[in-house]
Parts: sequence; structure tokens; C-alpha cells
Amino acid sequence: MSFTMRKDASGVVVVGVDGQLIVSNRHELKQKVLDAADGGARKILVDFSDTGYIDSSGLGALVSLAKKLREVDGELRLAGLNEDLRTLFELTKLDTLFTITETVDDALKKF
Amino acid sequence: MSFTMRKDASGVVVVGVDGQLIVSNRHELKQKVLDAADGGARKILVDFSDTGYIDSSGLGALVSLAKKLREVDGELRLAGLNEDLRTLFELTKLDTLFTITETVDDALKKF
Amino acid sequence: MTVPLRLAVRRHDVSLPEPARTALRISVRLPSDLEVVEEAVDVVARHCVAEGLTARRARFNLRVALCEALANAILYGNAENAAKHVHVHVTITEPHFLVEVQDEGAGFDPAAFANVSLPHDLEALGGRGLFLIRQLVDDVYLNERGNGICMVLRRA
Amino acid sequence: MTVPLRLAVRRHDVSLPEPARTALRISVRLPSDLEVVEEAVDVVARHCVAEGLTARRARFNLRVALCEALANAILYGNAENAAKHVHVHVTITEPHFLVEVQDEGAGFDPAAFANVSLPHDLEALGGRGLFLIRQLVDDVYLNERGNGICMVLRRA
Ligand SMILES: Nc1ncnc2c1ncn2[C@@H]1O[C@H](COP(=O)(O)OP(=O)(O)O)[C@@H](O)[C@H]1O
Ligand SMILES: Nc1ncnc2c1ncn2[C@@H]1O[C@H](COP(=O)(O)OP(=O)(O)O)[C@@H](O)[C@H]1O
Repeated sequence: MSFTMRKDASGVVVVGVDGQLIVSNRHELKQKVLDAADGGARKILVDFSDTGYIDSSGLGALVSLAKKLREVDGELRLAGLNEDLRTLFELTKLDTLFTITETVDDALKKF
Repeated sequence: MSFTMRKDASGVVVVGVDGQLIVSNRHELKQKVLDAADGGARKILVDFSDTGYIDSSGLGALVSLAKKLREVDGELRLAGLNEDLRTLFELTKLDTLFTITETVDDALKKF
Repeated sequence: MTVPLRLAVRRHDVSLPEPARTALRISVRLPSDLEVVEEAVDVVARHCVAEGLTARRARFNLRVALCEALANAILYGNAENAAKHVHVHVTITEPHFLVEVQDEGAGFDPAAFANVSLPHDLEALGGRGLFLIRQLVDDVYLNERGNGICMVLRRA
Repeated sequence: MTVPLRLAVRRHDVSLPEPARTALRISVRLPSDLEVVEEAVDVVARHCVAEGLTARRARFNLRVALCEALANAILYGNAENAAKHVHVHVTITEPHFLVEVQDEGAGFDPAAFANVSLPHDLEALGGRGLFLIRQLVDDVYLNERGNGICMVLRRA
């Protein structure tokens, strides 16, 4: 389980979640994204195409990151959620908080 | 798990053990073979090609059947044992008690 | 959304129905360390699938709910105290998978458990764990002392 | 023949090594009915494979040994008494699979257990069960009362 990070040609930083985003690794994700923000990144896209499951701590970490990025006029967006993960955002109403795009390609075009 | 029974052109009755030959179904096998003997069958070949495992009760049932057939000048032979099942007969030295042939075809030719 | 939403909160020990013939029980004892959560969730999910829980419910409903329960047990129940353990018992019966998570802590605030809802502030950082458990499994029970939660997943 | 042939017979309860981190335990309770042996063997083998026991050892060594132990527990231990059960506990640790079969009977004749060998008469109908268990698993222990047998399979 790990996080990948790459800068797209469009300038968006894409963070891939390989495996689970849960209580035991959410700090690692937060640190990576905050480091990127410190380095100047303002548009961050989290790619969940290879993600198994997310728990409430993981959701909390995403909410926290979204806030922090907003404070520096940046934005965190989400893409690649499968049906289960989408359900998770719907259940917690967090689908209203984030811009969620089906595919990463699509998200990059619109960001 | 069940036992199949067919009479080969050579006159040998072939009994197939589908699944396990164990404490819970050994009586069924014994009954089938004894019924065949009562009906006149003297050459019985037990085919283990589709057998998962045999326990000591199953071995006991085979020993018992071999004895009973010998009493009426018949014979019980074995074929189709995989490596594990062969090991079982070797461990219990029962490989010396039975005529064991690798394939059913071969066994039928020689019976 | 096909997730069933029934909840039963009862302040007494769960008395499991006596299975007619065989009952299968799987137990895992875990140290109070968040690092083991993922592996424990995997182990339990794998064995439940082996016993016929649908892949979808094992992958999502069971995994998320169990992950929440384990995190709570380790963080709040055992306060990450290395001397304490978390005990997971899965009892598999004909109709149900019962997944119990018990910690060695002082127990739950029953109020927190009985009135679980989404945090009023949509942007709250926490407070969604028990709510998710309630949403994802068919029934939830709390044990007498309040340090054990039993999550019920129906087989179908 | 690659089956290891070590045997340890001890007239005391097995004290399982404390696992360093997580320990997985699988329990099955069976009625005293020979009809359930096959299914119980299947269930246990399946879960052991899920935990990394090699397919070969699960298919042959574990299955045959467990089948023998269950048959003995049902026939001799519980005398097929419907009011009694057989309890199977599998404890999975890093190096071992410990498979315990316990009945509710009076217990074993220790002599029968300590001096197990093939019957002198090659054509004997019975008497090969305990011998096979000894041959197929890496270690065998009897519990204090003599109504429980613990079979140890090393992981590799
Ligand atoms: N095992 C437990 N033992 C004691 N208290 C618990 C336990 N699990 C949960 N709680 C309490 O319930 C509260 C709500 O938990 P939860 O819904 O998972 O949200 P969060 O973990 O984000 O606070 C926790 O903050 C804690 O006070
Ligand atoms: N669970 C048990 N409880 C009491 N006695 C047992 C038990 N298992 C085995 N025995 C005794 O050990 C003997 C040898 O068993 P075994 O080697 O399996 O051969 P068999 O079952 O063919 O007699 C049995 O006949 C029985 O007297």
C-alpha cells in the first residue's frame, strides 16, 4: 500500500492511492500532499482508481486536506472512485463537498 | 460423493470412488461390492482416479472386501491411485496386500 | 444503493442463536497497533469469503465496518496501550456472519452509540466511524460493558 | 516420501507459544455424527489453505489426519451420543498450524496412544488411525484428560 505522486503536463499534481486509505496510512497521504502544497502545488487530484477501501479516517484526511488547500487558494479534487467508494461519499454526504470526476483524464481536462 | 459401478467387456466390475472413501461412506462401498459378488461378480477393480482421500476406515473396508472376495475365489484389485493415495498404502504396508495397477485400462488388460 | 440500513442497539450481551449442526468461529487477537488493522481486515474478509460472504459485501461493507471498529478499539478502547489486545470473533451461521470486536478498555459511552448520526458540520474531521458501521452492516449490537461491538451481516 | 515422521507424546496440556503479534484461531463445533466429518474436514482445510498451508499438505496430510481424529472423537470419545459435541480448534501461528480435536468422552487409553504402531496382522480391519495421524503430521500431543489430540503441521 503506497501513494504515488506525479505532476501532470497541465500542472495538476496527481496523487494515486494504491491499496487502502485508512487510519494507519492517512498521515502519510496528508504529509505528501502538504509537502506538495508547500512546494507550490495548488491543484491536487487524488486518483482512487487503484484503491480498495477508504475508512472514516481516510475521509477525514481528505476533508482536512481540502480545507488546508483552500486556505492557500488551492483545491483538492477526486477521481477514479468505483461504485463502492462513491457510495461511501454519498453516505457521508461528502460527495457535496468535493468535485468528483469519473476518470482522471476527464478531471485533468477540467481542473 | 458417490460410487459408480460398471461391468467391463472383459467381465471385470469396475467401481469408481468419486470423492472420499472414509468412515462415513465405507459401508456404502462395501454393500455395493458385496451385492455385485452376490450377483456373481468375481473380479472387482476399484478405480481411484477421482478420489480425494481415503482414511483408515476406508482402508479397512478394502481389506475386508478383499478377504470376502477371496473366500469365494474372487479378487479385488486397485487402480488409479495418485501419489498421495499410493503413499497411504505404502505407509500402512497395504501395497503388499493388493494388486495395484497404475491405470484402469492396464488393470483391465491384466485382470 | 443496496446497502440495508437496519440497526438494533441493545445494551446487553448478544446471545447467538444455537446453530443446529455445525458452527464455525474464527478468532483473531491483535495488538493495539494501528499497523495491524489492514492485515486483520484482510484475514477476516478472506475467511468470510471462504464461508460464502459475497465478494462485494466482503470487499466493501465488511472491510470498511471492521476497519472502523478496529480503529476505535485500538484508539479509544485500548488507547494504543501495548499491553492490551483487541479480540475479533467471527461466528458464521447459516444465515449470518457475526463479527465481534472487543477491546480491553473502559467501554463505550452508550449515548455516543445510541444517537449516532453524521456530524452536523459536514467538514468535521471525525465522527463518521460509527455512522458508517451502522450504514454498512445489517445490525449492530453493543455488549454489556460497552467495550465490544457485534456487527451482523446477513449472508445474502 | 516427504512426510516428516517426528512424534511427541506428552501427557499434559499443550501450551501454545504466545504469538508475537496476531494469532488466528478457527473453531468448529460438530455434532457427534459421522455424516459431518467430510464437511468439517473441508472447512478446516479450506481455511488452512487461506492461511498459507500448502495445497498438498492440506489435501492429503491434514485431511487424512483430521478425518481420523474426528472419526475417533465421534465413535470412541462421544460414542455417537447426539448430546455430545466434537470441538475443533485450529490455531495458526507464524511457523505452525495447530489442529486440536476434542471430544466429550472419558478420554483415551494412554497406552493405546503411546505405543501406536501398525497392527501385527496386515489384514486387520482397524487399528491404523492413530498410526496414520502420527505419520502424516509433524507432532502429536494428547491433552491432560486424554480426550483431546493436538496435531501440529509445520508451515513449510
Ligand atoms: N471502542 C470504543 N471504546 C470507547 N469509546 C469509543 C469506542 N469506539 C468509539 N468510541 C467513542 O465514540 C466516538 C465516535 O466514534 P466514531 O464515530 O468512530 O468517530 P471518530 O472515531 O471519528 O471520533 C469516539 O470519538 C469515542 O469517543
Ligand atoms: N477420542 C478417543 N477417545 C477414546 N479412545 C480413543 C479415541 N481415539 C482412539 N481411541 C482408542 O484408540 C484405539 C485405536 O484407534 P485407531 O488407531 O484410530 O484405530 P481404530 O479406530 O481402527 O480402532 C481405538 O480403538 C480406541 O480404543
